Amino acid sequence: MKKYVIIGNGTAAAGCIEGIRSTDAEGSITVISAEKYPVYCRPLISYYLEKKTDLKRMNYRADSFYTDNHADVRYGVSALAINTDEKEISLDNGETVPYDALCVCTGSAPFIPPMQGLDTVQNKFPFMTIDDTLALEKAVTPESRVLIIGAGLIGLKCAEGLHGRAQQITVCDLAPRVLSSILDDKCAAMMQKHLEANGIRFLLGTSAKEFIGNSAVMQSGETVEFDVLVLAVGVRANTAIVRNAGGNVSRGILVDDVCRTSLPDVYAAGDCTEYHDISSNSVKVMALMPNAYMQGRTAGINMAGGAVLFDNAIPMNSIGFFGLHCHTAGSQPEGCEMYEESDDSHIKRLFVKDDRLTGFMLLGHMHRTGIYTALIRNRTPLSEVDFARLKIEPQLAAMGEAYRNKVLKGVV
Amino acid sequence: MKRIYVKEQWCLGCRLCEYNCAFANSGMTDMAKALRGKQIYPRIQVETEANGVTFAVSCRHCNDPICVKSCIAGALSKKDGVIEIDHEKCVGCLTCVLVCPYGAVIEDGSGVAQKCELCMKNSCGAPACVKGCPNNAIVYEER
Amino acid sequence: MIPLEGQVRIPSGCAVSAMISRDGRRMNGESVIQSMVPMHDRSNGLGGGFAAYGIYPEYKDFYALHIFFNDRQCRSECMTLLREYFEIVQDEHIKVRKIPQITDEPIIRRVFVSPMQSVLRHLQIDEKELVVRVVNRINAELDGSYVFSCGKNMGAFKAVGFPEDVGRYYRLEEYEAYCWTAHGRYPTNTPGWWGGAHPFCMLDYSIVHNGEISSYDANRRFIEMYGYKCTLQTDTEVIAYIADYLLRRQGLTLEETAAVIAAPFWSTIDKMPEAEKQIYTYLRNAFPSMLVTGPFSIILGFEGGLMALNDRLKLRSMVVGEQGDMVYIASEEAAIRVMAPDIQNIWSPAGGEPVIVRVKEGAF
Amino acid sequence: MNFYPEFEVVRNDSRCIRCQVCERQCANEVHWYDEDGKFMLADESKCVNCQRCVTLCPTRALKIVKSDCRLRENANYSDQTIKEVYRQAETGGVLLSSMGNPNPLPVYWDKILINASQVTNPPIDPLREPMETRVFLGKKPERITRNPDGILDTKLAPQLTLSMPVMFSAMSYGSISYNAHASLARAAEALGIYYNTGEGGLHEDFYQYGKNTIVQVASGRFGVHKDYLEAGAAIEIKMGQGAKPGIGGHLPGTKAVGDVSKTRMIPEGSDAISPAPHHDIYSIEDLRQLVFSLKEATEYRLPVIVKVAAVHNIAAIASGIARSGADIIAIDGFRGGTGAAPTRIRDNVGIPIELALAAVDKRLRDEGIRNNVSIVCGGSVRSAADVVKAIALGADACYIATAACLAMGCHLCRSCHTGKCNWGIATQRPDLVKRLNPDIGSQRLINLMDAWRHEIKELMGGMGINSIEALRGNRLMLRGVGLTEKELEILGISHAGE
Repeated sequence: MKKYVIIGNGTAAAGCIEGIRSTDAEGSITVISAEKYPVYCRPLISYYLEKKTDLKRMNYRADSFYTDNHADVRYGVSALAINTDEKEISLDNGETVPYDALCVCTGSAPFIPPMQGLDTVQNKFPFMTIDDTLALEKAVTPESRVLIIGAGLIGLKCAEGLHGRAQQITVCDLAPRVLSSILDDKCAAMMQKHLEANGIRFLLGTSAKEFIGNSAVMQSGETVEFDVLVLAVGVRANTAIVRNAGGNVSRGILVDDVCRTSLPDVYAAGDCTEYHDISSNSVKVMALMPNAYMQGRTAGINMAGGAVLFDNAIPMNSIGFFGLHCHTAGSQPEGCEMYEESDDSHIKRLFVKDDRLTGFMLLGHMHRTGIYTALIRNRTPLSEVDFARLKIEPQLAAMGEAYRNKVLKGVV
Repeated sequence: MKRIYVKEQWCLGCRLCEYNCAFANSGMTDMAKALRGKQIYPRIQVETEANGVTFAVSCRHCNDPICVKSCIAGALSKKDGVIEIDHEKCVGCLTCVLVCPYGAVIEDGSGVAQKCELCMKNSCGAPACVKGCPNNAIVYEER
Repeated sequence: MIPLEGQVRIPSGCAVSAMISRDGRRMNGESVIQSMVPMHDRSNGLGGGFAAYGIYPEYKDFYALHIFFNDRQCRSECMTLLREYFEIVQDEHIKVRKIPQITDEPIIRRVFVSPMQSVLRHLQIDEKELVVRVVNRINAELDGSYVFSCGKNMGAFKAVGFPEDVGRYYRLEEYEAYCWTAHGRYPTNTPGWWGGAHPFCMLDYSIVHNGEISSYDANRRFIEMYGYKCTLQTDTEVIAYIADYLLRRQGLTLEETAAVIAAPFWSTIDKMPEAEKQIYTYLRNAFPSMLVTGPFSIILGFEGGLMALNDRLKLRSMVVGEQGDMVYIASEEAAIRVMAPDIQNIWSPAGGEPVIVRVKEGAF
Repeated sequence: MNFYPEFEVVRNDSRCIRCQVCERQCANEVHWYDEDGKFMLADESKCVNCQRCVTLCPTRALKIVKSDCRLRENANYSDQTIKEVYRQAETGGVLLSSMGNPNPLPVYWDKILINASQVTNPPIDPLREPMETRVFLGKKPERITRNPDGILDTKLAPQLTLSMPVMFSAMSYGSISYNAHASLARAAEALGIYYNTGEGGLHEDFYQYGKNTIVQVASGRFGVHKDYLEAGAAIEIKMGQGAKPGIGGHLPGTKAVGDVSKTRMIPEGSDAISPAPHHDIYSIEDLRQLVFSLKEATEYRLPVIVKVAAVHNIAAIASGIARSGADIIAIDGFRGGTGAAPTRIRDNVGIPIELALAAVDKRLRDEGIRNNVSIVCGGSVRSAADVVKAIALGADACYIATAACLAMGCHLCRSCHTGKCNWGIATQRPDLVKRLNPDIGSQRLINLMDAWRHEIKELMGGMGINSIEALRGNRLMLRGVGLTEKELEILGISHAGE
């Protein structure tokens, strides 16, 4: 009987459990969960603040998930080290856990750049976990003025979540636009305008230079008074445990297309990894929930002796604020062409290079965008489809009869 | 398992399937009451090829469903071959819309995702689009 | 006014009975008359009759015409016609016994005739065909004359009345036949007419029949194409013509004829071995209009034998008994038990399954 | 001259959900959606009352009603008559119409009643007893023959074997669509009956249904070649058609497109005009020659049908045909349908099939030649009861076409000649043709025939008849009601009560 150990208890871990069990019903599975909660998906925390979900519904899987899958979860303990020679890991409670196959699903942690006077701030919170969220929820009152450092996905979702709970929400970011990692100027401007129309205040191209108690002095010289500070500058992959064991690590743990690390019988999946993006043909950290699950599942199946690949990863994001949705996927490589259409309420930007759709940014109108995503993921030659029609609207009708017959007439 | 398949050779592009779908999932007993004066968000959609060929697209209930894998809320799941959506859990992030290669998961007009669940959850009993197709262009069968 | 026979179609229910000696032993009519007694209620007094085979051995080469005449005038007309085609060998009264149950009798004559060879040559037909044509003509055209029997060495005896009375009336105990058939009639559409009683005869074929066939007009309209005139509009008549057409004119065997009249169902035919299937399919295909449907049990008498046949669904009762060289057939077992009280072997033939009894070759 | 439209589109706005199905489905472009007002509009002058929109409207928001806007009443000059005069005054043209004669002329089927058994013989329950409907069509032997061993020689003139006495009569590929033909062919095969190519040739896709196909040879000889003749189970020489006796056919060039022109062997887009007579048949002896040349061409393997319209001296014509070597006579009554016919001819020429059939059956029997041929009658056989009555009058089988079209969806709007059949039957427009899915079309035809077969069996069972041949010509099973002595005499039946 094989011994499987998973470090971490996020969606990659859940994928790993399901992957193992799809292949091996017998082996033991041990999950090392630093958090005290059964698997949930971290992006849900903003929806929790918005009251679109609650702690119960946030559970990623049914209550019986671990028992159904015969997985032993050790809540509240962290793995400290991997001993590849002995094939065991050591825990912060002094235990060691032997493994035959190990999957590292350690995720990421907030990255907080050194800021002067940060220690003088009383109410400061990262926004990553349920515990962060519960603490933040407790601290925020209808009179609160909230300053959020970071206008990325986390910061803005936090802003949306707190909307209506606080008196004033200000978001600042060193970048000159919101969602700088996924949106270009034009799209970001539309999104920013929409957020501003919903009462979020922005200070962009600037960040806090110094904190003095409840006031932040911005690089621009402005001072922002606040009651609650949210630190959402960014995240870093949790790679230490692999790096310390001698595994190859760059910005994330390097994995191949079966999610193997450079260490024997050690796999990794999720936000802690760095892997190949086919849209840009580069290796990068793509801390995305769908990819995390798919990596976890891939790792699990391969750990249990199966053979599947996860070799078509692309970055993609579905995010929305106050009813304005935004879908992005892929990349905009050097020298790509852009097809654009836009009006007051929506923007569509498609990026094409070498007869391939490499990426897109869509704001406002989110209808059947997965058809575009599939074009990127499948690296479909655009000369084989009716791209002139596809540009206007994603549709299978423009994908050619052969494709249509394949996907609509048979089992897919 | 039985799935919905389209026979485009017989599709007339009348779009009755879309309206039958919208009605079946409206929870109402009168179609006029359910749909009159309303924008519909059917879970099956008729497409038209440049040469005039029409066909309806709805969830393929894939063997390896990327929407289920991608759902951040664990709201999508596959049970007995049917990909279902738990509207209690769905937070409306629309990741499923972003990943479905067939464009079969769609937003319901209120920010929540919806998709064909083979009319298993409504009072129709069998897929309304299939029942209502006047030319057997949509069939529900084993393949 | 109640229409006369021949003006309307006459359905009827009935009783039939028959006995035959395979050895060709000749028996008087007492037994077969008695057999009709227990089936009294199957008749209503509007007709009874018998056919007897082998009764005129001394005249066996001549056609025995049994004729009803309404009056002397009719008789003389008829005899004039007969003389055009036949030598009259003998012309006599049929002896009867006056009994109160039988009244209103016509003139009843027996005429033995022999076809004139010159006529046959002239018309280029055989003698049987000549007899058929002349008899048909008399029956259709000569009002008041009716030939009710025209075979060789056989004869029919019939009247309005209950069959046991008719048998007595005709003194059948004085005739000796190797084969007897009997009939009691229960017509529902006629005041009763002597000519309409059964058996119905054509040449040596005699038919007694119990039933009401539903195919009547299909059969009639078809058979009339071949020169037959269904003047009586009875089932018996049309079945007799069909039998004559198939047996004599087409030369089908009795079995083949049965397969036309009471054809096996397609479901049965389709399961037959190929050779057999081809024949049965052919017969149904070639003679579709001679399929008889609706309830019937018939006994077809002919020179040297008889055939009993039920409709394909066996909608009428008919039982057969066998003892020694004797075969008995009747609507009811009770009738057989009168003829042969100790009989052991009694069965009920299936619908459409012909029972064919032949007298030993040379014994008649 | 403008008339108020014949039909009005009545839309119940409280039920209309603006789904626009009516708009998408109307080939006559009656309906459209007004973006500004967000409602549906209709141009009723284009409506032919085919009921496509009514049928497909999911909320029953639509009905088509006959307009009550009428010219001043005149029992002599009806509204229709006056408008026809106007139309001809305007165009100078022959009026065209389609399908069968719609005028209120006598329907004898409806004045004939069927018998049932009571007491003296038993009705037969078709659910419990075998009830046979198999029919053979073809010449019957005059004499049996025997092989030297005494076994019956079972060789017969070529026959058609039908599981029930109904066939689909001639409708050409061209006048009706590929899918309509596919439906008919598939249904005929499944049912064990026959369909008829009409004068349009046989599409290569349908050669596979050859054993259930009757191939027609008509005066234009369109689509006729050796393979075609050999492909079918029987050959029908079409001398005339009940809907338009005495004239030929006309397939407009607009319908002679693609496979239609190929199958007919005529240039694409050219009018296919069948002459009124066969130009090699000016007399009965010429017909005999064609019958035998077709038999020669097919090595006497196939029965030959001669189809004629029911006209005044039909009995004599049939007698001639019965002696021409033909195996089967098909008689087509004046209410039979057509894809296009001059209105005056459709409505005024020919005689009712019931009388024609009765006269022909009687004549052939009188002449003793009824066995030479089988008789198939068509020209408005609308139900199982009509079939039973036809068989009892003397037919061997019936041809149906209008009823078959109805089964496939036809709503008898009588606009076939426009080529815009909204039901995908009488059209060659691909978008309309596809509206008839042969899966559905054939199944509906099968259903219809199954239903009729059940009904025929019920009616037969009631009469105490358990095989169809015992019904054929069994006129005693029929009685007339409200018919004159003469009509009864011709039909050869008694009046009810007699």
